[in-house]
Amino acid sequence: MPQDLAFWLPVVIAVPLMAAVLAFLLPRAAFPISLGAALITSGLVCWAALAAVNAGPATHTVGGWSAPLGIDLVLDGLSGLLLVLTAIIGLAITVYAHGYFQPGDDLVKQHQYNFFWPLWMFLWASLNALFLSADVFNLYVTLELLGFSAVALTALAGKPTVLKAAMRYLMVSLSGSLFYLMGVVFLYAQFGTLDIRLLSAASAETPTLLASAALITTGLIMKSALFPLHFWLPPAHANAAAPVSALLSALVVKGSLYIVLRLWLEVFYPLADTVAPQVLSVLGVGAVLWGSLQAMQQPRLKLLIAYSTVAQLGYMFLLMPILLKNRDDSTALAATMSFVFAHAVAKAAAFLSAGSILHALKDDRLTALSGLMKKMPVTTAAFAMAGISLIALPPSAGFLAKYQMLQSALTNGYWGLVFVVIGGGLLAAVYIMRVLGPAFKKVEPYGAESTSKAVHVPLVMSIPTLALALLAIVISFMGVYLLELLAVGTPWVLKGGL
Amino acid sequence: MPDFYDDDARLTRPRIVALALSAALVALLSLIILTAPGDLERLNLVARERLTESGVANPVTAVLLNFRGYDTLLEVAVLLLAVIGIWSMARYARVWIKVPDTPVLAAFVRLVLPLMVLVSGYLLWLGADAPGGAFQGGAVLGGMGILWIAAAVWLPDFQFQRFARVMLVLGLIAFVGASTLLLALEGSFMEYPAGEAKNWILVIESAAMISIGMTLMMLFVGGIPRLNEGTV
Amino acid sequence: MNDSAALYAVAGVILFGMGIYALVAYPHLLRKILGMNVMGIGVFAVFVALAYRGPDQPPDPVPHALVITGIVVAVCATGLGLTLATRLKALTGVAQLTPDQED
Amino acid sequence: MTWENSLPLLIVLTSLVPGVVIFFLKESTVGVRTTLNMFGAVAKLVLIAVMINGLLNETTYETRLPFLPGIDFVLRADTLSILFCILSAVLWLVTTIYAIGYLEHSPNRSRFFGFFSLCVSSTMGIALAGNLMTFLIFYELLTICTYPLVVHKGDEKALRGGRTYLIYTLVGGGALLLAVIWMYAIAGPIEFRDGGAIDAIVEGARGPLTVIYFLFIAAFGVKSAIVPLHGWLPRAMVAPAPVSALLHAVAVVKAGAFGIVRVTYDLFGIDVANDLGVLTPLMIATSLTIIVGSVLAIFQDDIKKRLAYSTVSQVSYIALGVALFGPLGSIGGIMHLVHQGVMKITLFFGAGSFDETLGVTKISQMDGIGRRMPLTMAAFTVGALGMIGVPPTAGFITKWFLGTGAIEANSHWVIGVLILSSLLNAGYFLPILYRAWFKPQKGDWPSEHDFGGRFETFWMLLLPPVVTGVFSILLGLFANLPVGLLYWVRLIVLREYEL
Repeated sequence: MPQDLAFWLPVVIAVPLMAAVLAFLLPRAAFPISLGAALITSGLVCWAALAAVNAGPATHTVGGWSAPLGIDLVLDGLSGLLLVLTAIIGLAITVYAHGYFQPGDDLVKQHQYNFFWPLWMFLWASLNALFLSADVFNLYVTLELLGFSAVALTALAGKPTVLKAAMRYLMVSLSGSLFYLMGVVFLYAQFGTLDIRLLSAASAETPTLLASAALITTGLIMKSALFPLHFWLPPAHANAAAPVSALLSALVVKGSLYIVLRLWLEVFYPLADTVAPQVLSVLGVGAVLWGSLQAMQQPRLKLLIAYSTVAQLGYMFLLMPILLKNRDDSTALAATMSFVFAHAVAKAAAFLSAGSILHALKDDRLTALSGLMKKMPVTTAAFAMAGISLIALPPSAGFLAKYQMLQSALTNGYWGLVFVVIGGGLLAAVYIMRVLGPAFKKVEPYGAESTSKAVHVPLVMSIPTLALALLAIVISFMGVYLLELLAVGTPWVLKGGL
Repeated sequence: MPDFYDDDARLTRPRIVALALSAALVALLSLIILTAPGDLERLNLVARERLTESGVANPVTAVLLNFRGYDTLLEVAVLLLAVIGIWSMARYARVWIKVPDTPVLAAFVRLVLPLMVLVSGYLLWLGADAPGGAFQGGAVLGGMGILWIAAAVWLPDFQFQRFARVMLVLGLIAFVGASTLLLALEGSFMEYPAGEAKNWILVIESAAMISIGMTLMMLFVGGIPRLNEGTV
Repeated sequence: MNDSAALYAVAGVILFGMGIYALVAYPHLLRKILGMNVMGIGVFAVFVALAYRGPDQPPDPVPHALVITGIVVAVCATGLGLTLATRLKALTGVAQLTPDQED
Repeated sequence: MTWENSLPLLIVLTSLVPGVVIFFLKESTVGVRTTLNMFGAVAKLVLIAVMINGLLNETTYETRLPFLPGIDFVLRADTLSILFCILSAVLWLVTTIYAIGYLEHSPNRSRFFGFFSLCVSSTMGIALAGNLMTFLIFYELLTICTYPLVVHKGDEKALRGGRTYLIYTLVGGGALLLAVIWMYAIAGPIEFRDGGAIDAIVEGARGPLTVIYFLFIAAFGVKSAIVPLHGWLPRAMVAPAPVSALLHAVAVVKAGAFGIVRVTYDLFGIDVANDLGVLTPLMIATSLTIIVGSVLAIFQDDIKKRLAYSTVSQVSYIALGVALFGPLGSIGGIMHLVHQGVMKITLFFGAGSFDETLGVTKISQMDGIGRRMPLTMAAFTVGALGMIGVPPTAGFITKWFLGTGAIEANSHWVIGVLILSSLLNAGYFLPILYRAWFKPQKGDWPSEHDFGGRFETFWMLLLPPVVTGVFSILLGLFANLPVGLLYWVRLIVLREYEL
């Protein structure tokens, strides 16, 4: 068996893809198939990441046709980190969903259970394909795969609200993709190639590059729900089934975010001195403030978490000016990617706990959550740990990330961002405490209906939730390893991630 | 959907703003696209230079199935995903038909169907050398299915969906299976052995064509076909 | 850019803009979906225009192949969108994105 | 990892692991829980004893793990950290016994003791933190773990108190975060060092360093309740008595004070701090706090509230000692870190026992309580006299050193502050003692609880205050033992002043 890292890159895509096909073909075996694929993919991805740390980045030439004619798959630190993130969260959600969608005798639930697996495996495959692709048009196709599976998964819950949300999501996703594609067309018009590394080598500040950057960035921040284009996100993320919400918030929005980062680092860097990165940063500030303020007013837990996603997405754009100013210095990128990692883990844990709460109480209004600590201690603890990471209190993944962000902002003299990051943490504390404060309320023996009839949360749900929540804490002591992985060959042109 | 016609087209203030913004965008993009270099060779030359290595004579097919075959693999995945997505949303798709008043349509369809199968096969074969290929052939197949349903010659029922599932996944299985096999054989995903590309492409294309045809038909049905069982 | 190609490219950009307008301005989902189709066609038109190499040369095959891919994706998107719209219409009675009520 | 390298981590883990395990125990498994707690506490004390012995032989105990590039996670034992460790460990042991008695039959005990242990772990981490990052991690962890304890009763009032507590401490935490990051940005990856760590960069960064110092003081000022940042403390009194005891004597308030000591001596260095001119403002702020806290205490009828304001005032002695630039003042301040802990915990134990046994929560209800609960009241009296600074209690030693320190530092007005504060202390403590011992009982006790047995109250409620009361006297009587507290604190101060 070849030990060559590059050899295995397409397998990471093919395994979940084949699992999707088989899960569709054989609905009765869908879960074992998906679980098997999840285990194989996760194992392979983690091995690949370790191998990349030791042996450097890897390139797989699909079809034997190297760029510019063919399409290459490239594994470097940036893509490796996101692949690992997807693997961790993917595995947890695979297990959780088996419990959450457990159909019993209900035909509608059976239908949801059957279709969740192929759609989820498609989504995983498309994420892996997206992170590995080195071709701007191929990225478009992966974006569409990602968008379609995400929309279908959102709609799976079936209620009118969620269908509306899914429709809105579909339209944003599609028009975002078309903006992106138009940008790709402009790139091809100017540089005559679709390969990111060749584009990078040829890139120069021309009107076409500017137009392309504007189109692509607009399209992608629509998909990533950066303020003020976030309007579609809260209803979709809040109304979808909990495992789906977790996927959407933790992973799907990161797909388009990844492309923004990748393309700005590799292709649009001649525009670093224009106002564009500053604009993204300012929008990020807007997202942090607006999202947090909205989260403080939501009546339902899942809506609150969804608005928290809006806020947290803002942080991922805050450092854009610093990140592009000096591409050699990777501290801003490290901070941003640490944040992406931290947010994904914590947000997945938060949504999964919300799912467990909804599952047990049939109600996720905040008013129904008093005394939760007593009723569902494990789930509350998981949510609390996720919340600590979202607030970015140490020791947590969120703290690790925000610390790096602050350091980056401060050493580069962006004092405004320093206050936004610290203030944003305090705002997050306010909305997280809206949940955790009442959770400690004493439960009256014969009191409130909703909390007195909690049902048992099955272990298949509570274990993955708790595992992710614990991870959100433990990652704070794994920072060096994450950064070691990230340092592998990003950006490609400068650090030779060829 | 009669309410479709109820949309009034009056220019309200938000619409004027939207119109102005779209127009501005159009103007800007038009100006900029005109600055793009006209004489740039882009990938044109490279693609044509290496056409002989691709195993087919039609450059578009060479790009689609060989040079950038991976794009096409993902695209076949998109097709399957679309059907799965639609089926997941619409548990019961009552196939909507209005039985035509005259027998002429049905008779015509019966007549034309075998011809369409033939045409799709021809298009597939043609793809190697001239415009044509799996998508074109698949489109004809899909059209055939749609005609079939529209003329009420035959309607898909619940039993049909089992058959449909197999047909739907055929293309992707062939594509991924062949690519993975080639990975094991040649060391690179979807790398055809020298000189044998054409055969591999033909096999993959045939499977893909069937799946594309079935996909288009299922897109038309708009849900899991379940005759006389519940409503949409 | 070559003159006749430029004509198609600008036409494509105009279609793109028209699609955006329709998507934003009209509440009915069918119009929105059609708007997105028009947007897509605009993008494809620009792309195909790029492939034109003048009267003496055969066109660049790469954009052609990519546009085929793009069209297939657009068809799938339309299918998904229409199904969603139909479901919404069946459940709520209107094929529009009315504001949410708590349900 | 060698034994020396893992010891500091083990000290943290001896309470962290039992804490985590306790969360998963059923309410009814009292035996297992108590065993775990006791085992952890004793193991911790043994480990600390080993470390003291090693430190006297110049052994280095340091756990170092990579955290971020350039910044490690460092736990290191030095003379100052050991002082705080031993205080926390001993008082944890006593408080655990007290808490078991206090909370008998009340709900959510697993949760309570779990967080209780985590609190102590955080305090240990704060004590042993070898650099700012590690300090910050444990400092915030302490905030998180104390919240559930503050709101333990779970009623509206407790939740409100908890909310206030969180708002204050999280904002303070934000200030600390800013200070830490700014410091790292200016000074690079520095670690705590005897005598200060930033000598090299002082010139050229005086402005920012001054601002950073005040940020640190503001951040620590929240937890150590320096006026006007003390607002949370009285409101957090809704917590059960053992929690208040721990909060005031060991964990939260003391962590803030310890932070001031640590940052002034081992980060800035006392000479640099003096050079920057930041000590005088600190001296003024702490003096003000001492007076204001005492004045406010006089007006409280609620026993725990009066004790709370007394804490506001007393904890500032520590920072005052630091601010007095001179070895004697420093000795006074650092010693008070221990003295205040032992004396204040005695007072809170007493207050808790009065409440639990007789339902007495107000000073006006205390008439004649000395006859009903003589041992508890005796301990309470020792604590109160200590606070006033009556010899031979521990409090007298503190005030003696602070006073001589003030003379040494030529800040004679501080002596005035000390005298005034002692008078005020007497003003709010002596009436309590008078009522308790000399006034006859007024009618029935609000809600008397019969624990049976031979003692005036449940033995687990009685033993802890008696023990800490005895400690308060012993610390005063035997301050000058060969390896006693004074010896140790002198060792610290000699190193800090590089004498």
